[in-house]
Amino acid sequence: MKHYIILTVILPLLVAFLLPTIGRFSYFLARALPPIILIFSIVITACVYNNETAPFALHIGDFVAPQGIVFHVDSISLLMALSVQVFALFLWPRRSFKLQSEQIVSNKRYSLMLLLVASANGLAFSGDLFNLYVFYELLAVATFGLISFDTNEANQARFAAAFRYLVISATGSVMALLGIALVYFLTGTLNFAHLATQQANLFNPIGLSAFALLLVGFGVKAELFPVNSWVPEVYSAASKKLSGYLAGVISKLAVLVIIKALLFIFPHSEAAYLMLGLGLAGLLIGELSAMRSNDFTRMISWSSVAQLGLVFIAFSIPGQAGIIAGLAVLFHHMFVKTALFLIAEKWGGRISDLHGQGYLNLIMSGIFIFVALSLIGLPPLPGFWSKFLLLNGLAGQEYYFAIAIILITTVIEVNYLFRVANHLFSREDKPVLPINNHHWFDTLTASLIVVALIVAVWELPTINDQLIIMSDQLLDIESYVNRVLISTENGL
Amino acid sequence: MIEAFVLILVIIMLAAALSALLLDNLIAATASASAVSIALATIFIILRAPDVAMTEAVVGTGLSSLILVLGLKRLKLWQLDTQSDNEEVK
Amino acid sequence: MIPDISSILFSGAIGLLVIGVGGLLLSNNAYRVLLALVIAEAGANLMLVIAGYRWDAIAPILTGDFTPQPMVDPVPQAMVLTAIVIGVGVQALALTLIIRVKKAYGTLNMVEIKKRMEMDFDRLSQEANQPGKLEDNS
Amino acid sequence: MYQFASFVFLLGFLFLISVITGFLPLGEPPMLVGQVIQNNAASETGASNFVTSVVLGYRGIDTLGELSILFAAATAGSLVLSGLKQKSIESGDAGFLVKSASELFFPLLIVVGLYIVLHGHLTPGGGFQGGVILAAAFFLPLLAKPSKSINSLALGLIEGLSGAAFIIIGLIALFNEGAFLKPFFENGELGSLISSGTLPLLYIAVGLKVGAELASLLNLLNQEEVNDS
Amino acid sequence: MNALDLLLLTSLGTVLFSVVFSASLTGRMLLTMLYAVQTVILFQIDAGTEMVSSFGFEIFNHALGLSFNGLSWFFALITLGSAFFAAWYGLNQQQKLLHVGLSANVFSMLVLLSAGDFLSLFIAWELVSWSGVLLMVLGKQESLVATLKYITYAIAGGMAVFAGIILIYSWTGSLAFNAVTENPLSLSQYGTLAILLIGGFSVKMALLPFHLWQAEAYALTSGPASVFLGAISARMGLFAIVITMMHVVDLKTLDSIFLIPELFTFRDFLIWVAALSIILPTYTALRQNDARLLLAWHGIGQGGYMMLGLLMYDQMGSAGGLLHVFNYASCQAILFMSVFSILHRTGTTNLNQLGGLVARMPLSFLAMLVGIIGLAGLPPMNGFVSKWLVYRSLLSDGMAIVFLASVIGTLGTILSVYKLMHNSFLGQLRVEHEHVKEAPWSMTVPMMLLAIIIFITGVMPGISLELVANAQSAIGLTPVDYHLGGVVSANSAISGDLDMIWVVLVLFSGFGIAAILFLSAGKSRRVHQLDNYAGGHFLNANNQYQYSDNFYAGLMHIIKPWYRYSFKWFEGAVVSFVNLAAVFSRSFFNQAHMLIWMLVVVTTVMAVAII
Repeated sequence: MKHYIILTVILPLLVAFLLPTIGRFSYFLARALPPIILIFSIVITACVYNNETAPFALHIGDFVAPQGIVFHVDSISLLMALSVQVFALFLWPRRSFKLQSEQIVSNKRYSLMLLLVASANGLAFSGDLFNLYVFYELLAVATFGLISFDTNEANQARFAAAFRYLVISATGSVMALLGIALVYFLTGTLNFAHLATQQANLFNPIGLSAFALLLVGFGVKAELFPVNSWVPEVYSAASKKLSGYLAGVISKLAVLVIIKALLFIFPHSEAAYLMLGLGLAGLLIGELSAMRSNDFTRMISWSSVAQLGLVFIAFSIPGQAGIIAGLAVLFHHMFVKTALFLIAEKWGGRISDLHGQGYLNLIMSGIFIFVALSLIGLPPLPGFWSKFLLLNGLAGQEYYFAIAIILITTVIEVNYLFRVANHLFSREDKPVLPINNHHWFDTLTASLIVVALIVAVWELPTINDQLIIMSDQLLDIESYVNRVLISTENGL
Repeated sequence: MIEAFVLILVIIMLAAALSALLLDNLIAATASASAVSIALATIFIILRAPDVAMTEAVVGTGLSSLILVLGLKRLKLWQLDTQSDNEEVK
Repeated sequence: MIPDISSILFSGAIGLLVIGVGGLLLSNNAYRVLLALVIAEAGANLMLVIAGYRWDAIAPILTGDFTPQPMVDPVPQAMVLTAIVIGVGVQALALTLIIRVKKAYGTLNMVEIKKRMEMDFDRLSQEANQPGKLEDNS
Repeated sequence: MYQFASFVFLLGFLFLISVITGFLPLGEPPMLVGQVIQNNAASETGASNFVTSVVLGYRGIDTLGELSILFAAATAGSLVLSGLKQKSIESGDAGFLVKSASELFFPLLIVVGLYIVLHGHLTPGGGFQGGVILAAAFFLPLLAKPSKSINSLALGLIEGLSGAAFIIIGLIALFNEGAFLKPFFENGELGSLISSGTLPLLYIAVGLKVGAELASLLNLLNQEEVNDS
Repeated sequence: MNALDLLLLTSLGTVLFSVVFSASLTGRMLLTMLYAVQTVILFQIDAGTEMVSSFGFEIFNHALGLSFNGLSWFFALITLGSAFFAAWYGLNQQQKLLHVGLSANVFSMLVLLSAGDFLSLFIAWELVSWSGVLLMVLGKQESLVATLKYITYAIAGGMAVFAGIILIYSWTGSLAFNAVTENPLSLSQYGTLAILLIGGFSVKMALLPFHLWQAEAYALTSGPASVFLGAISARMGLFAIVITMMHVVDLKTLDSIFLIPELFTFRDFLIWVAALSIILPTYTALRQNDARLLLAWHGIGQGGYMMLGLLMYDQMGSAGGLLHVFNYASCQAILFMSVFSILHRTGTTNLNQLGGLVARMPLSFLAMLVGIIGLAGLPPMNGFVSKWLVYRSLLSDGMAIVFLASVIGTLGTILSVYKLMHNSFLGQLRVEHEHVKEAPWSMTVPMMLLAIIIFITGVMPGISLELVANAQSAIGLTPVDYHLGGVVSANSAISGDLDMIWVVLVLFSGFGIAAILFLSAGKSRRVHQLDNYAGGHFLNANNQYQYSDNFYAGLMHIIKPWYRYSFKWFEGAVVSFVNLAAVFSRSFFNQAHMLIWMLVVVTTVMAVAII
């Protein structure tokens, strides 16, 4: 069974390759195939998640590690892959109508979307630094293509946004490649398990520089502070569902890559301080920018920058407390931000134009308020518990400064999120004209997210146990190394 | 001996790289960029990396330059007279 | 006098990197930004190949009587192979994007592009929540 | 101000990374992985070109990712340009020289490309390099006769099927041998053309895929916008 | 399943009931009855002992528990009573959100009152803050603006509390109420906790300088919501401050934290904050021309008395502070009811556009009369008792200046409530209000009931003092020595017993004499207001002979609003600072070249690493 987990990466790729050709013969098949494949992957992932209690390593091509590439499958990577696929299914781009010729175009879109899913799955599983780089690049390229698609021809900004994103992302890749080169110089290996055994070689200024290069490189997708100026541009220009997918799910995989780098390459306090500082800066700058925003999409983009800053702050706490808090914040944000972008699908413009819309569309505005409350951290919603864990971890390390900044920015967050609510339920004497309603499927998805958050409140003990298991698995580097390098003792 | 050869190559490469960024004419800049690739391919050979050298020669020098040239044509910048970067700023 | 070979090679890689990054930072022309990106990538690739270089070794190909000899590390070479092809793919995509930007805004100036893009965003933002817009652009 | 800051940090970057590389040992790589591969590659994969055995064997999934990136770039590129009304460049026929050169070189390039692809496991070169040459071979007639367009259906078919072939070879290994991309034919005699298991097959797929991909990319860029106004 | 469980379940059930049934009049009547039922259940709980609920949760290895003691009981009674009267008063209000919000507020407040540890205290605190929003957004657009301001302030306070609780947890390793008492901390840690917790809770309490949000948020919403919010909502802050003083930093510790060495302790600071909270908002209230805002500003001022009484922390002072919660709640509720019945009938609460309504709305007038006497702290209403206790405690502690300050505050109260009554009910009836009718019975009946309560607890304060004594013993103080008519002074150094029955008897005999004099004088003739003349001119409808415009203009000339502007300036400075920071951070995203930052980070890290 467990060998088939690789199908979650391979099958989307296969279908993506064939999709343009299939689409020439049967448009229906081309439309139906990707969701089927996604459901199939979900089934596989869920089966593996259910059946395999212990993490395991998958040696691709049966080449022993560290020569071959290893997929390391544990709860966290399975959960990440599962969320990648499930969210992709729910946020799947709808058919764009009108022209016959657009069928080909939308096939290409589906194909890019599948590539995105495949690369994200690869990022979740891969245990090799350069392999991660390759998947990361695939993710980037697929993203550029998806961003620059829009049926609204008036939206010319998308090309400029995609290009600027490409420049910053490609520069990040160069930096990451340089970091990989430095790591290879020092250790002669790129397998994480093998790197973990070589940490003594890496604990020097060069190792720290390499980590900084990797952080900056992979941080581009993770919306890390100084390399996140693309965020508002891209999320404004791209389709909102795609933005939700990028902000909600894809950025988390980049975070996961950085966490792997932190744990296996440079698990020292200097790296943690770096992440803490950048996370705090991102948090402050994101929330402050969001506060001044007049545009709904841009507001939630900046809020996403801030939340990712929070994730970095959480992971910078050493030890299990940090991992648990980070995972909690990460998964919470995954749900919340996706829902917010689904709301932005139709309400993405100027906030002041939304006046009175809440009375016309009670469901969506209710979802907005619920999700905003969870984002702010109203107890007992999940957002509160993630913040509680985070602050507890920070207090344990005596990072009082960080606590103060997090709490102050929460106040700012309340202010701007409820400014939107005020506009939604405005009682000004202006005529309220209906804006297009959200598509029923988007409403359903957003409602499901709300249901998931409510269920999460009931299932808090279970979630806590799962978080502890995941953090144990992430932190248990010794058995990670044993699993991956098990059959290589004679080879070395 | 080999040092002198590598030194000359590196100097050529860096000079080409600089001129790719500094030359006003974009065609010349593109040509300089492919000159970088050629020098780089030679260095790869010296570094005992024939596969990489071959790839760099074929991809970097050939394909990449071809793509850039086609792009230049498409951008209507395929003109030999000097064009400043900032000309279009109004 | 000629410096020793390692410093020459390193200065080549670092030089390419710094020139490339400098071009990325200082160029105002989108096309030149792309050239700078190519150069910076070349620098990183060279760095990676240098990481696998070994004195007095042969290329990682068995020839002749297949007797084992010291060889340079094949792994970085394989990775650079991959990286080069990735680079060219990204480059082609970037070029198509530049073409569209040029078509849309009539300029390649990065500052101008940013300015025009922000103007576009403002316009889109104003249009987005107007009633009666029936376009489905999901 | 901005330029000054850029210069300062560039110089700082230059200086610091020089210092860092000063610590690095050139020419004495740790060879932790590399040495093992040198010792085992010949017997494990049967390829005498160790780079090939790394590219297709040990790090085969990297190569798959790379192919996907090329595919994604071509797809995304055509998606980006799809909104434009465009047609092939019609600047009249090229000169006699180009035309006859293209006729002369077309078969030559095909042969060379295929040779490089097929000998990837033995000598330097392989799917990527050969693929680029194949792409050039298909693109060359376009330069000569701009009015002629590449058959995009055929290109798409080659592109899709060769990519699928790579994956299907891997999947056969998965279902038969229990590991994705595990080489499953006999390794054969070291150094001969028909050897090293499935690696040549994979390289053929890679070559065709890269060739088709790049040809369609070049084709894409070799268009010209139709101005409505 | 004990009575506390039943109470919480009933309260939760009321929330669900209100969600489903509050659209119909019958449903709203039943809803009102449900608050009465909850009160009845409350009486099943013994106020003298601690009752632990059988509900409990275990989350992230923290056991959350709920329990009830005398203090909770006291506040719960006021909460439920306010809710009962507010719901009755709002029987004819169609807005569903009002009834849902009311029940949600009651439920969350009950949870807050029964919090058994810091975590559940904070959870309930946030719930109370957010459910307050439901009641504040019921007015026009301006109420939304006020609510946004409220929630920003409230969350700022909540986050300070959050920080304090996190610090307690990280310093002591426990979130139970006895965490700090069992693991004594250093003085600086106590100081930090005091600033964070008391500061955070006092935002809800609207102590200076965190008071700017309250008046608009409480006043500009719908009537029953204002009644409830004004009566009890802010007092949750007081409850939480008492909890803090009981479990985290007691007054002795506060008295040993010196802000100015050897001169000025943290407790002195809080006392002065409380005293200023009495004076400044009261005089701001004096300036208001909207009856609702006038009352709401008073709410801020009256909070100061309660805080002052508690900070005395002696038998009398704390009794006064706590009793004032009860008394003030009843007075504020009846005043808001009266003002909103004016709004209901005339459509305005602008004091410059009202007057003479006593003839049209006599019951509302009576209610307001009772209310303002109580609010101003004059006998025979209940406000007198609590203020007397606080004054007495201040005097016996020798705090003459603070005493003087609070007397000045009372003076301001009397002036402004007189303005309120004069401008709305007395004087000239406006022509447009000629046909105004008395408020409907659903409004007048609760007003009358409250008036009776105010009077009875004023004459016989022993009834409410019993509850206060229970609360006092629950927080570890010696309960006040009370009897039906008043209190007995514990130490006889300053003699000062109070027996309201005697006071009232004296007062009413005075009234009796006045009545005899009045009746024995000549008969007067009732005339229409326009059937009159002044200065030799006949009056018509356009002539104003009542100076309701610019009431107290002369006084206003003396007390310039500098103090108010200084707080507004402070608030504005914070907002501008944040905005400035926001502009800076936006400029990060507005640059055309963005890659330099990548280089900056990499270079800096390398430099630091190598050095």
